[in-house]
Amino acid sequence: MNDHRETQMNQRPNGSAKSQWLTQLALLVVFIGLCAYRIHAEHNVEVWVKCVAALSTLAIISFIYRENRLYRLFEHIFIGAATGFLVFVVWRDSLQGNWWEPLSKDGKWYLILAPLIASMYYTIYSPKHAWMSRLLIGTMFGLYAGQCFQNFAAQIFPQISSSFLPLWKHGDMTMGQVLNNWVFVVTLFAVMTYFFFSIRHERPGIRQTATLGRWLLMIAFGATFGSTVMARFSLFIARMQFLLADWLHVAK
Amino acid sequence: MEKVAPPALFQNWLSSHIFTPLSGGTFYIALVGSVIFWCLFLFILQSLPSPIRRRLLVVTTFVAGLFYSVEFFWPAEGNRLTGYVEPLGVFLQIMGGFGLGIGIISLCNVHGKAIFRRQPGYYNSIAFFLAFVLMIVASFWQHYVKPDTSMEAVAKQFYSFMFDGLYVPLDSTVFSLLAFFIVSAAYRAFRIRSAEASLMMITAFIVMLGQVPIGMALTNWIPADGPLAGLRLERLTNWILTGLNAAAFRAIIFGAMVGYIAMSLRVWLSLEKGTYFEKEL
Amino acid sequence: MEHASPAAYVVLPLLSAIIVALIFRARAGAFIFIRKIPGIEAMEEAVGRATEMGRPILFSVGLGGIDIITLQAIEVVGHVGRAAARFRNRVIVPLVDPLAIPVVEEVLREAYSSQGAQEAFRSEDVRFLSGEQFAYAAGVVGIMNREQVATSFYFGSFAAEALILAETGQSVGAVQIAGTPSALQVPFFITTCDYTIIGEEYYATTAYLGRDATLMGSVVGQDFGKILLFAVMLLGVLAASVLGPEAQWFAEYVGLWATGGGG
Amino acid sequence: MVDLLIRLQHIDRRIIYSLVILSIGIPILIPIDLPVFVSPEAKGLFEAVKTVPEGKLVIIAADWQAGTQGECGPQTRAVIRHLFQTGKRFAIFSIIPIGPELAQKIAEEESKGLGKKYGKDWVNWGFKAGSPLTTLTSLAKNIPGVVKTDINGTPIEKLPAMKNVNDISDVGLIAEFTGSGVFEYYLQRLQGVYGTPLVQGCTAVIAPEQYTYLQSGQLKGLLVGLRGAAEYETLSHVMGEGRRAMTSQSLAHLLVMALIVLGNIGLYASRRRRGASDGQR
Repeated sequence: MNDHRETQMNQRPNGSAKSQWLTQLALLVVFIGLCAYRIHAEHNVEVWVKCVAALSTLAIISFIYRENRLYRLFEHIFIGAATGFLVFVVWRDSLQGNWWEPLSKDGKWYLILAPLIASMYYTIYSPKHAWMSRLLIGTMFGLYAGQCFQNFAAQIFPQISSSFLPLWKHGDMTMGQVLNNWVFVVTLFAVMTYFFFSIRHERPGIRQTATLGRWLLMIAFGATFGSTVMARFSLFIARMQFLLADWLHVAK
Repeated sequence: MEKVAPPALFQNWLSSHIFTPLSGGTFYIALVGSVIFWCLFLFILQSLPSPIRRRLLVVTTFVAGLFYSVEFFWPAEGNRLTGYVEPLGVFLQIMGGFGLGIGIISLCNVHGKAIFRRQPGYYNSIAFFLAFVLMIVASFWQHYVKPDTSMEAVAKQFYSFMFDGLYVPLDSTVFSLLAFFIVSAAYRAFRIRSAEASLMMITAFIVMLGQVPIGMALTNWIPADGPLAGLRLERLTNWILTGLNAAAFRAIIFGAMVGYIAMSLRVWLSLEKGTYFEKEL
Repeated sequence: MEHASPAAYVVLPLLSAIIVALIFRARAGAFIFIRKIPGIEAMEEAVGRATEMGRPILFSVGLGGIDIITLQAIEVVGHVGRAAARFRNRVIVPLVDPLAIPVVEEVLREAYSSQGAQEAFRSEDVRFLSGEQFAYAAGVVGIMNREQVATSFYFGSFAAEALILAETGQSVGAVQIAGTPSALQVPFFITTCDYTIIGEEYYATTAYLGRDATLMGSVVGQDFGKILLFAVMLLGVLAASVLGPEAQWFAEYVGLWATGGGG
Repeated sequence: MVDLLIRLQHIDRRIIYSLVILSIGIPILIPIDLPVFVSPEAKGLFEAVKTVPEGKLVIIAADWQAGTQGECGPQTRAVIRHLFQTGKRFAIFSIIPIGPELAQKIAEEESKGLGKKYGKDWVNWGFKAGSPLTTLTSLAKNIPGVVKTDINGTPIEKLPAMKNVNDISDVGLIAEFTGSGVFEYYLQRLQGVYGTPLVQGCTAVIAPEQYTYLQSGQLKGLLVGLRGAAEYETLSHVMGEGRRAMTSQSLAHLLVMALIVLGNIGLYASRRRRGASDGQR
C-alpha cells in the first residue's frame, strides 16, 4: 500500500475557528455588496434569480478550498431540490400519463395492481414480512438476467464482425491502412490475453503478449484521459462566463 | 407504417375477459375487489413455510428470466410474447415510480433524526426539507396553474427561482468541479515511476497537445499533405483515438460482457452465491 | 437487434453451455487456478487500516439501479461488511436507487450478525442520497469530508462523477479501491485510487473473495467464453486477409449472420 | 535549491486550484489573443463558404441541442457572421426539434451588427418532422413544396431570400453542425447523390469518426469543437467567443502540462538526493 498521505494533507488548516468565521463573514458581505450593485443596476426578477444562482455556484466552488458551512448548506439544498424535482418528473413523465389517467379516466381498474405489487417493497419495515421484498426484488433480478442475451448480441455482434480486418494488401488498400489494421488487431488480441484469469501468465508466449496488452492498455487510458481534459475545462469556462458576464457584467 | 407486434399468448383473451376497462359502479367494485384479492394473496404468501418460500423465489426468478430470453430467441414471425414486452416495460416503470417512496422515507429518516436529536448542523437538514417541499410545490404549481391568469406569472417566477436559481446552477457547478480534479489528479498521478505510468503520461500529453492550438503549433511545420502528415499532433491524436484506443476498449468491453453473461446465468438459474441469495426466507 | 440473428442461435447457447458446464465441473471438486488480482487482495488490508484509524469505511455501489452490475457490487459490500464487522467498524453506503436500500440493508445486517456484531450495525449508514448523478456526488463528497473516511470502495457502474468521488477521497487521505466494468472511467480511477479492478476482473471479485466453487467455475467459464470470441475473430481476420475482396461477401454473410441482416 | 525542487512534488492542492481559476478566468475578463494555428480542414470550410457561387443558397443545418451549445454554438455563429459579411443568403434548417430556434437566436444577434434583415438576407425553414431520409430526399427535388412555410409560418414564396430557389441545384453549399450521428443522412441523400458541397462543424468527442469522410473527399471542410470555431474566427479576423474560450482552454492545458513537468522534476530531484545519500552511507 503506497503511503500517499502526502504532507499537504491539511484537512483542517489550524487557523482558529474565530478567524474562519471572520473570513466567511467578510466574503458574505462582499457577495451581498455585489448583489446589491447588480440589483440596483437592473430592477427585475431575473437579477434576483441570477444572484441566487451565483450564490449556489460560489458555494459549490468553495468546496475546492475546504468542506465548509456554506457548501454543506447548499449540498443539502441540492439534494432536497433534486429529490423534489425527481418526484415531479416521476409523476409527470411516468405515473400521470401511464398510470393515473388510464386508471381514472379510461377505467382501466387493473392498473391498481402496480401500486399493490410495489407495496411488497415496503415490507422491509417489518422484519416478519421483509422476505416478501426479497421475493419481488429476486423476480426483478430474474427479469434483468433474462435480458443478457439480447444485450450481448445487440452490443457485441456488430463489433465482432467489424473486427475482421485484412492484414495484407488487397485491391486499392494503402500501406497506411494495412498498418492501421495490424495495430488494431494486435491491440485487440493482446489486451484480451492480458485479462485471462485461469491461464498462468508464466506460459511462454502468454507472458509477453499479456505484458504488451498491459502497455497498450496504459496508452489507451492515457489517450482517454487526455481527450477528456478539454470537455471538463469547458464546463468550468461556462460557469466562469456565467459569473463574470451574465451576473457581474464585467466581461462581454 | 409502425410494425404492429402479433397479439401475444392469451393477450386477446385476457384483454377481453379480465383486463377490460370498466366504468361506474363496476369500476369501483373491481378496484376494491383487487385490493381484497391482493391482501388475501399476501396472507397466503406469509403463511408459507420457509423451504416453500425459497423454492417459490427460485421459480419466480427463473420464469421472469425465461420471459425475455424466450422472447428474444423466438423468431419475429409468430412470436407470441412480443406483445407483452411493451406493456411489461410500462408496468415496471410504474412500479419503479412507486418505489421512490422508500428513498424519501430513508431521507426523511436520516434528516428527521438529525433535527429531532438536535445533532450538530441540524439546520442543514431543515434546509433539505425546505428545498424538498418548495421544489415539489413550485414544480407542481407551474405544471397545473391555469394559463394566462395572474397566478401563472407568480408560479412561473417561483419555479424559475427554484429551478434556474438553485437546481440548474448547483447541478452544472458540481459537474464543473471536474475541471479542478482532473488537474490535481494528472499532476499527482503522471509521474515517471514505472514504464507503464510514463506510457500513460506521454500519451495523455500528446492527446492534450493535439487538442489546443498552441500544441498544434509545434507540428504545424510538417506539410499537411506530405508523407509525414500523420506525425502532425492533431493527426497523431486522431490516429491513437480511432485505432489503438478503440481496439483496447473493445477488448475490455468483450471481457466485461462475457462476465455479464456469466453472472446473469448464475442469477437466472439461482446458482448465485452470496448473502442476499442464501439467506433463509 | 430485436430478435436473435442466426449467429445468436449458435454463439449464445454455446457460450452459456460452456459457462454452466464449468460451474458444475468446479462444484464437483475440480481444482481451479485463478491468477492474482492485486486490487482484490488489498481489500482486507484496507478495511484493517480503517479500523486502526478508528474511522468509518465508505462504499459506493455506483449509479446503477437494481441490475446485474449493481448486484455484484452489493455482494462485495457483503464481504467488506463481514471484515468490518469483526472490528465493529462502520460501513457507510450512500445510494442512488431507492430499490437498492432493502437489498444493501439486508446484506449488511446479515454480515454484521454473522460476526456476532448486530449492535454495531446502524441502518442510517445505508442511506438514499439522490437519484440525480451530481446531487449524489455532492452528497458523497460531503459525507467523506465530515466523516473523514479512512477507506473508500467504488464498485459498480460509474460515469463522469467517478473522478469527483475518487479525487475527494484522495484529498481526505483515504485508501481507495475501485472496480468497474465502465471502461471509460477506469483511467480516472487509476490516477486517484490505490488499486483499480478493470472490466471483467470486476465480475471475478466475489469469486476471488469467497473462493466458492460455483463462482470460481464461472470465472473459468468466462475465460473459455472469451477464447470462443478470440477464435471467431481470429478466423474472421484470417478470412478477410486470405480472401481479400472476395471476403467482402464472407464479411457481409457473417455480418448478416451476426446481426440478423437489418432485422 | 534542491529542497525547493523536491517540494515541487507536493504543490498544495489549493495553489493548483487557484491557478486553474486564474488561467480560465483571466482570458474571460481580458481577451488575450493567443495565436491560433488554423488546421487544413478549417481552411477548407472557410474556402468552401467563400467560393459559394453568386446567387446560390447556403443551407445551415443546425442539428444540435442545448447540451452541445458550448461547441456547436460558436461554430454556427462564426459561419453565419461570415455569410452576412460576404452577403451570401442562407436558410437555417434542422432534423432536430430545438436546432432552428437556437440558430435563429444566433442569426438575429449577428444580423443587428451588420444591418441584415430576416426574410431578405436569411430565412429559417424550422424543424421538419418525419424520417430524415424521406425529408431530405423530397427536399432535394422540390424545396418550396417540402418547406412550405418558414419558422414563423409565413409562406416561403413571400420571402425574397427564397427567390428562384426550386431544388438542390440552386443550393451552393450545405453546412451541418452537430454533436450526434445524423451526418450520414446528408451524405446518403444529398452530397452522395447530387454532389452538393458538404462541410461540417462537430463536437470534439465525435471528431475522430468524421476524419474518414474528410480523407475520402466527401467533406470539403471540418471544424472540430471549440478549436474549430476559434480557427474560423481567426480566418475571418474576428475575436469571437470561440477564440476567448480557446484562450482559456490553451492556458489551462498549458497549466496542466507545466504542473506534470514540475512534478516530475521534483521526483527526479528527490531520487538524485536519495541516490546521493545512499552513495555516502
